[in-house]
Amino acid sequence: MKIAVIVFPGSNCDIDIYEALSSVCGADVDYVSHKQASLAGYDAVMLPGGFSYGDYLRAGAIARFAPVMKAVVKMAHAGQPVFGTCNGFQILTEAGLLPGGLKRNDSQQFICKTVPLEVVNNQTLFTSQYQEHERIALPIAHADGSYYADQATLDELEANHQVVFRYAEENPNGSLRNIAGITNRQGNVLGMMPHPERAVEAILGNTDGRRLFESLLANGSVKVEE
Amino acid sequence: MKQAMTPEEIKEKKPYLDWSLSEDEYNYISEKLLGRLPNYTETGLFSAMWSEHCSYKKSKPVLRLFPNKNARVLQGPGEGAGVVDIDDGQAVVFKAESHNHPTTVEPYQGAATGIGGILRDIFSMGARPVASLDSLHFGELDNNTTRMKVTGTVRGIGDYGNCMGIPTVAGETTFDPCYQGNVLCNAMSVGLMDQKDIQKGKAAGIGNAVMYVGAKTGRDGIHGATFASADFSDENATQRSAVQVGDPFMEKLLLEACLEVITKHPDWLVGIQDMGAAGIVSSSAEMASEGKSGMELDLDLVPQRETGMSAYEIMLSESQERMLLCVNKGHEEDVKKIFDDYDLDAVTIGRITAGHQYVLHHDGQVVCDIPVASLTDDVLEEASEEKKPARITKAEGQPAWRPQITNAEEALRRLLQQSTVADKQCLYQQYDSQVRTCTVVGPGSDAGVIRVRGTKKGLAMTTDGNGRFVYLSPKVGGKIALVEAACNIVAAGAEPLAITDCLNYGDPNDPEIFWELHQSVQGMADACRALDTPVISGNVSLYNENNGHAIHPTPMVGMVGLIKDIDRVVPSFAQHAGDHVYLIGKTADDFAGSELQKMVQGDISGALNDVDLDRIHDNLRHLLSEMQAGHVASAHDLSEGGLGVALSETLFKTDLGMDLDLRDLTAAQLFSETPGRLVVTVPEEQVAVFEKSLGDNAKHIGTVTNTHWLEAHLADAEVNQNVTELQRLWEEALPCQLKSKD
Amino acid sequence: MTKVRIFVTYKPSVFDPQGDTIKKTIHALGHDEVADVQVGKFFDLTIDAQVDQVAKTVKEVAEKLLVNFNMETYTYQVMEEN
Amino acid sequence: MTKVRIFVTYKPSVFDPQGDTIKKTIHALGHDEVADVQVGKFFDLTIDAQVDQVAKTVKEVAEKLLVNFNMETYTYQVMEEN
Ligand SMILES: Nc1ncnc2c1ncn2[C@@H]1O[C@H](COP(=O)(O)OP(=O)(O)O)[C@@H](O)[C@H]1O
Ligand SMILES: [Mg+2]
Repeated sequence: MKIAVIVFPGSNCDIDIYEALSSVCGADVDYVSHKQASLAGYDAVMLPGGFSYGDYLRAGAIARFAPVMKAVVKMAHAGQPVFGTCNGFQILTEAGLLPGGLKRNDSQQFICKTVPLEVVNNQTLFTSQYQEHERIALPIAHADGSYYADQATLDELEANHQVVFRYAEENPNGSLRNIAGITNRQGNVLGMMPHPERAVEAILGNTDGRRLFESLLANGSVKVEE
Repeated sequence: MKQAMTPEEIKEKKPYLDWSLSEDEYNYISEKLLGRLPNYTETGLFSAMWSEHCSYKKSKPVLRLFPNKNARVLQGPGEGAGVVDIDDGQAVVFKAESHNHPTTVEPYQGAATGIGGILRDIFSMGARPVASLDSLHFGELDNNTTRMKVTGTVRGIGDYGNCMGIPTVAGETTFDPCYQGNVLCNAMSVGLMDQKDIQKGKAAGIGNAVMYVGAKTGRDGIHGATFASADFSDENATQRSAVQVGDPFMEKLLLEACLEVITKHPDWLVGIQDMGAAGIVSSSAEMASEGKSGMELDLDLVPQRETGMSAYEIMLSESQERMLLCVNKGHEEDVKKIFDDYDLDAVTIGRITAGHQYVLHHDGQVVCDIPVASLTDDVLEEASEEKKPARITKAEGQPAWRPQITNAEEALRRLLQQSTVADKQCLYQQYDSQVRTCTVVGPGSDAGVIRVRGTKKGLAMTTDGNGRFVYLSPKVGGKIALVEAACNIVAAGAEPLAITDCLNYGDPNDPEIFWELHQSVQGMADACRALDTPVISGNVSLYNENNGHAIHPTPMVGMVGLIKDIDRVVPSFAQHAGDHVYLIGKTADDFAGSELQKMVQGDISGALNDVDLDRIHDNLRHLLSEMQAGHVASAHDLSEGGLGVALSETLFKTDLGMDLDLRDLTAAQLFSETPGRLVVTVPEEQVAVFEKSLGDNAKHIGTVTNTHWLEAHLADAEVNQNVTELQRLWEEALPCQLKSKD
Repeated sequence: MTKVRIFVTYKPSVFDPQGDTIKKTIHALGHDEVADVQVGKFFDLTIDAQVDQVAKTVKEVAEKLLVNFNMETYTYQVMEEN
Repeated sequence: MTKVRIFVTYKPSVFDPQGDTIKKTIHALGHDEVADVQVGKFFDLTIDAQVDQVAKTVKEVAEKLLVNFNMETYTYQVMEEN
């Protein structure tokens, strides 16, 4: 399985996700520039965290126009795995690949800490190695992570099991229905605010994120049935 | 700016006095250096370059006291940042910088651009910044002005550093009335590099290009450099509008582009320097001086954001996110291509010339033609008057203050809620401390620790400074600053390597303040020698005053240590019930300047006892080797609030407790702040070898329990406190004090 | 050249914590007469076109870029023309 | 009740990196006719007072809270009254 990590101007967790996949999980990974128009040859694509275009205007709003995004959309529609964390999640919603959007945190502050999460859906490409309802803890680091969608969309997300991670115990940013991560309807596009790539090595004090990447690698580009 | 005056008008009307150039200096420049009257632009350039901020004309004699070499130092003071060998062909690069005046005026942008500036210093050396630290000192949290300054400053540091993707892994935050009108915001950054990539701020080679890269020039911070050297007063308030705005997104691109040129195309580059204070003039003149070259620049080529800028404004603008490169002739287009790729300006604005003249063209005219050295090397050093303050002589003759503690438990509970002691999580959680996934220990311990990817090594880092101690006894206070930093580094299991510093003082023209500067630097220098931690970089910030009230003299020490085996990092929290608790270092009656004194008396007074540097160094060495051998489970150094606070902190965030026999200490001594002490916990199996190595420098004081109670038996009191409750007081204090009350 | 001002706000159904915080702070300052606060952004665009042609530019720029229709909405106003 | 809109913008000489980046993006989208972009914030205050009394409230709230005079400046406009 060959994986692309997209580098936008202002991405800064690109190295983190690259290393998590490559040195920790032994995957075949490349950095791919935002200017590249094609993702031919890649089986999966990662949109990293950071501040693409400085988060000027809105987080993710400008990155969605990068040349590479057409190829990302194409892969998403083809059912190949597309993953975005933090700024990557914001870009996926701005690009319309995931419903809803991310607002400024209720506290109006950037917040960096490790929070408890519930794995709500372990039937996805990205979560098959977790238990259903398993409690894990992952770091968050964002100022714009408050998930918003209208009631109908929220109901639909729940009905289709598209809510994959929920904040457990405390809601750090004001997300509706404690949503921390969702997939698209087909289940091949996952966006989440927490950073699994920061939790893959014991030396950094947390390995709860590792199974996300291992799930992806184990499932390859197997399509999850709708 | 006013309409340019003729040289004769300048001589007559002396506008340079407002720009902080003295009449003697002006005369020396006209008569000795130029042999003619300087024109308007030249006068402006001299004013900026001869300011304390750029020239260190007052502080230089004092800075010479610092040792700055040892076997590991590859680059000492003088470049963008210092460089230290960490083996395997790698090096660590670090420096600290103050942004006190800009932060006082406009906390958010001041702090943000402070981070931006220090990061440029690191990558201009060819290193990738891997961690930042911040040392903040505010007025008391009893008024909304301080609250807004804290909020703005922390947000500024966070927004810039987070966007850049550089983790902020440690720092310090203190509160004292002396900083009410003049906040201190010192930022430190640490970078990693291969030794082969080390760059210099140097311009040489006749015909080589001087290239300007990065953001466009506007009228930001004009006179910032000279402004930083002039005392604040509230009447000045309206003049302070040339706020420099940070653009971290631009800086992220600049960082990547510069590192690409440096690491991939070393043959293109002669030198590189960031544009900091006094913008283009200081970077270009310093580079030319370093290369012993002449330089000619055409200011019309400088990318500009505003129209109608004068030569003076272009040269002195402090617009952020700009760098100056000296590029081998023929490679200008190559360099430009790389910067184009990042959507950044890269423009050749001049050339290296034969001879030693610094020549500027603007609007078809030569606006400056002076020897390079006259701006950089010929600055008149100033001998300053010194006088020992009467308050110190008086304090030395008086008996020391002895606290009467009738309720030790209450004293401990109150101390944990003092803003300087209380938990800082509500501040540092606004910083991304984990990006780059190398942070092994983030904020909330003694030192921040990052791993060096691809090796077994780690780096520990800390910033420490305590203005109260330095104010009471400058020389001893200077020593304590080093001792505290070293204890924090060793507590993580790291070997102290070297330091950077920010020297924050009041107006040096006041002989008492200069005496404080001199004495405290002497104390720091003595401690640097004793601990073998040379000074490899630093920064001086003088004139920290508001309406004539100086801050406490506050030298900040930024120390970096090396961890040979990252798996042997020692946490600052107790690990297992049954481990033995030791106190390293002897406790004396050290209450002058303590948190306890401030809390009880409302103010500080007295004289400090001297510290035995060799003894402390010896203790730290032995402790470190025990830690490296894996014999120590946790270590935490003692600072504000002494042993009582340190013991509590060792138990916070665990579910453990301690049962301690402290019968040779009084209740008051539980809060004494004798420097150079640590609390360590040692597993039962290691006790014998640990005790043998530390001898009577480590005193067994009890054991770790699994009750989550802190129980201590003192000579004249009992402490029996639920740790959950103590932790709650400690955690809730700062968020509560930060809430607006009026 | 035509100057237009595009106003972007959250849709009424979207909770805006910032407006809320500001209202509370205003009350703390003693201005209880302020009954409600809404916060928005605006973009002043200088467009090299006649006023009758700017509508298309505004619509495209706003709807593609400036506004996130999941939670935001916009209005605009021509400010000056010459 | 009077409704006022307070506009806060950077002072003219202050560098606005956001406006710059947005302009570049608009050009990349093909709208070269957009010659300049300036970004600002606005606050809609509903004030329980007659229109002739709101000036004082606006001045105090803006100057104490909403505007950072180091870099920003403001204007306001009465939107409606009833
Ligand atoms: N402004 C800040 N930025 C980052 N970390 C901070 C800041 N202020 C305090 N901290 C962290 O809080 C903890 C306590 O700080 P401090 O009391 O100064 O430690 P010490 O007394 O051991 O030097 C440390 O881990 C420090 O890194
Ligand atoms: Mg400490």
